[in-house]
Amino acid sequence: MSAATNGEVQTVVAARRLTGVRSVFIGVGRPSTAAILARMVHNPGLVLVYESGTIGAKPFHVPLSIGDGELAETADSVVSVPEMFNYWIGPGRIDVAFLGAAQVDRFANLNSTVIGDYDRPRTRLPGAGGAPEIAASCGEVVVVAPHAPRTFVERLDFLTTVGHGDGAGARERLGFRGAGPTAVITDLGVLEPDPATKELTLTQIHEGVEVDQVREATGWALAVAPAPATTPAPTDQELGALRELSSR
Amino acid sequence: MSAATNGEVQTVVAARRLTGVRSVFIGVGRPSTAAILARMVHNPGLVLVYESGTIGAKPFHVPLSIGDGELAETADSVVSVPEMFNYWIGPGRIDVAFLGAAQVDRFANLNSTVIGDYDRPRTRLPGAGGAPEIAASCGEVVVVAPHAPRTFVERLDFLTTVGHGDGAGARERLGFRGAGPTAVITDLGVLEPDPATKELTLTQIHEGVEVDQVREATGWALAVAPAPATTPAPTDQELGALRELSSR
Amino acid sequence: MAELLPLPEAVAALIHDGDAVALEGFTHLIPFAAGHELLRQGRRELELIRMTPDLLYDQLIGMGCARRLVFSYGGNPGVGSLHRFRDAIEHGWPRALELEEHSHAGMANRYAAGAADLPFAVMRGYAGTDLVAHTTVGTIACPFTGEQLTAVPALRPDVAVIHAQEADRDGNVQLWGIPGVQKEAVLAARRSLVTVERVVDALAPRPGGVVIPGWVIDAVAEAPGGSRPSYSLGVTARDNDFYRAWDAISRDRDAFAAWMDEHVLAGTGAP
Amino acid sequence: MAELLPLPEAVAALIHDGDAVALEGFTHLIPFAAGHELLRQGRRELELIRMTPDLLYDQLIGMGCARRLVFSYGGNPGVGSLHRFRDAIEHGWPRALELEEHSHAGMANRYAAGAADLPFAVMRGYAGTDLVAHTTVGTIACPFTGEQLTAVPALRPDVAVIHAQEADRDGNVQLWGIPGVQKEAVLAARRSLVTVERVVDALAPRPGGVVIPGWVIDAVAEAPGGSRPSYSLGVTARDNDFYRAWDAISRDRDAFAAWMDEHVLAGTGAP
Repeated sequence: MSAATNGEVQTVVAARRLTGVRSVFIGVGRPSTAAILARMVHNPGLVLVYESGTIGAKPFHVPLSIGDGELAETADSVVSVPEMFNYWIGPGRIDVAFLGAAQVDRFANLNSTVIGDYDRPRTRLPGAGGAPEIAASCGEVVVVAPHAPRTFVERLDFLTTVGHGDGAGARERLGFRGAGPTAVITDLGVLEPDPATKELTLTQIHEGVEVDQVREATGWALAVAPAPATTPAPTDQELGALRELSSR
Repeated sequence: MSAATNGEVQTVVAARRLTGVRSVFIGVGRPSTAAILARMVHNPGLVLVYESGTIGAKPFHVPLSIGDGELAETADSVVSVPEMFNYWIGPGRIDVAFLGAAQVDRFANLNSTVIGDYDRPRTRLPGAGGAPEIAASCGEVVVVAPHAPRTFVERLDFLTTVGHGDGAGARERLGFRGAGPTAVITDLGVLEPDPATKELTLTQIHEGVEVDQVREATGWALAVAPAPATTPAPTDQELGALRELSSR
Repeated sequence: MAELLPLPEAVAALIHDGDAVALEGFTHLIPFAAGHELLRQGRRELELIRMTPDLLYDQLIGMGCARRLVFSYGGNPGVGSLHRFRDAIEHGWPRALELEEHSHAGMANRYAAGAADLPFAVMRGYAGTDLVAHTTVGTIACPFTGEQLTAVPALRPDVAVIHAQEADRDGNVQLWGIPGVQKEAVLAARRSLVTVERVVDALAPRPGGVVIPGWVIDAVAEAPGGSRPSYSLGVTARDNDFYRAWDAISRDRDAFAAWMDEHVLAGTGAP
Repeated sequence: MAELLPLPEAVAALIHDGDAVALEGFTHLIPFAAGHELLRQGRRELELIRMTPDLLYDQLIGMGCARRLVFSYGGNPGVGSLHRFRDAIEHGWPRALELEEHSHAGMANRYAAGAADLPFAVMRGYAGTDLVAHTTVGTIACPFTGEQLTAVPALRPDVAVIHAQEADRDGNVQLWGIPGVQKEAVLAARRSLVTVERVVDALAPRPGGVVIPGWVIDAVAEAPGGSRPSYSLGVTARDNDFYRAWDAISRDRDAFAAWMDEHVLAGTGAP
């Protein structure tokens, strides 16, 4: 088997994070791939929840949209969007939520609204979707994003979704239920909030990646753990399953 | 065919009231019989709505409870109780509601909670059920009750459901959507609110009933229209259908 | 994750003396078997929550296990009074019963707020009635229009108990027919028990089917006929004759006690 | 009571210039045929409301019929940007577009409040985000606990348009699969139009079926394939290739205009 790409490693690390977890909230793209991979390899009983209202979906293919027919046809239960947000997400019934973003700051706050000024944006992004309430209420949040200076920024152009706000204590002051972001998984490594300050800290780097390379890809002076772990390489089983899934 | 009893006349008058109406909200007992009779004789397309969540039920038998299986099996749509009250009753989507009560006052306010003091009742009645919000929001309310001094009282022991409150303007002050009680149909006749004062006025008496008999059965000095109409006798079709329905 | 347990074990594990317990089911799917098991285990000092107390709560109240009742309609539908409920309120027999009384719309919204983990729900209701002075409601102004509306506090029972037609071996539950407030009750409660007519290998999707995933339920117990004399659409029929017969059985304290001894406490599980 | 009408007549009767129009459908059952008919009839100055603008609103915005957009997520799911939506916001092409932007939870609750005819809904959300300063939300205190919560104003569109699998001849509608906010949109709107894959003699109850009675709908129009390139579960499949192809078609103003001319304005009704 050819060596894993950094993107494949990112997906496998995200999937591993779902070991032992009961339920995961996912959007499309890499998070969806990771969650389906987790059901194949790490956690066959994992409950996949999409904001389209499908609870316990068991897709065979990676869906293009969060509302593909296969999700509804294989779900344990399909509920309306108001019910999804009011009865399932709001009360914190979902253990882990995977979120992406165009910009991430040092406290894992997210921007998916605009680049530039809100009223005259340089780039108009899709907007909030379900992210603000998902991030506030799910048990924990795992951010999955490509590691680049334009993504990992000193200052968000727009705060769409609160991660850890301005640091320790911010979520509690806002009355949020969930623990917030516990990891940011990139194609270079894994950042985790410092237990005391909640500032993102590089705790793990993927094989072949240098710490300096991660610093350069980050738009602020990145905190680095004394001895960042090296991501265990994807196993043949993981990589085989991922590639098989991607080929379906 | 033997002559109609006063109770049968009461049912037929209630059923006639549903001619040309789109939807009716009903509980069990005589109102349910009247609504099913209306579907048989006066208004085949009438939509029956029960608070159990059955919308467009088409019962063949008079149901004992508002949740009999036949109601669910024949309904166009079956919804949860929160949806019934929030999406269907509250917004005033139902044209007419039939309500009963243990006590009715001169402004068609209703008591179905207690006889005597609330904390030490002489008779504990079932309570509000859906009545307060049904009476506030449905297009209009038709009260169906047996005519007796203990039912038609000067003063309610407990105001469970607002009819016309303390008279003209009361419903508007409370912000209610529906027109409120437009008729009280008893086994002796029909009372309707005076257009100006909203005080119940005897406007119709059943065949063979004397005005004085209605006065005696009413616990307050009953207003009587200058020339109360006489209820047109049930037709053979109406009476035949009612008796056939009751025998099912 | 729902554990499949025998009913006595499930009741023993989940329902304790003094709990606020909601046994729900709106005419349909009333969990009689679970309520009877609770009686046989001698649970006391319960706060009983239910929109429509029905015969099941008449029995629990008559047996003296309730300290408090939260409800919106306490009648024998289509028949008349609940005599044990009346006797408790009118004469304090076999013990005094504290009441918290709402309208159906209020109770439904209270459950919905509980299921959403919000502290209250907004509705139009209660206005102008004597209920306002005798229950827990508030007023709230719309921040956009200024309109005054009614607020009702969320219901968060310690335990919700419902009955459904079927569960699979993972404890996923499916009910169909009149759904009432059962889903809301389970989601609003801290713990939950679902009794089912049957356990099947896989739930076949049904018209009108409401599926509650096993991972939000604590225990599932097989209890065939467990909703009788209420019914489970498609499995059992409502025993309207028994609802009528209950009027005479329950009217007299001794007749009631004898009936409960013979039919419930003796453990047959029949209504 | 729903009238069964040809789609052009239904659109002409129900949707007027300047209306606030919600064409809903959450990925599934998006009413493309109705939206295209609206374009062919040259409707202007619309306030377009929709949780997920998707390709349909990209087309309507790109054709310049929208004055204002109320939404919560404007992307091509799994593909990327909505280029016409971006061009309107970033460059005012073909005209400036006023925005009112919410979260999904906010929009869903706004529709639910509209369906309940309440002026607002209570939720937890928006707190701490920059959205608060750029949209219409309020705060509200729980009258029982004092907790601060978020209030969102009800949505009451002039017209809601949805697509469903089937209707009967009385205009009763049944949809199944992902139900989204379609029922809420119809109940919240002053007027409503439902396009359906087929009209049948009688609706057969389906697992997951959501039935909307004809008497709360104004018009039903038969439009087979009317949700393509979105889909109608069990009838048509989502055209994921077209969603991918749209990225190139829509990236360029002229290519977009040519495509719309050929495929929509020419009246074929194909996506």
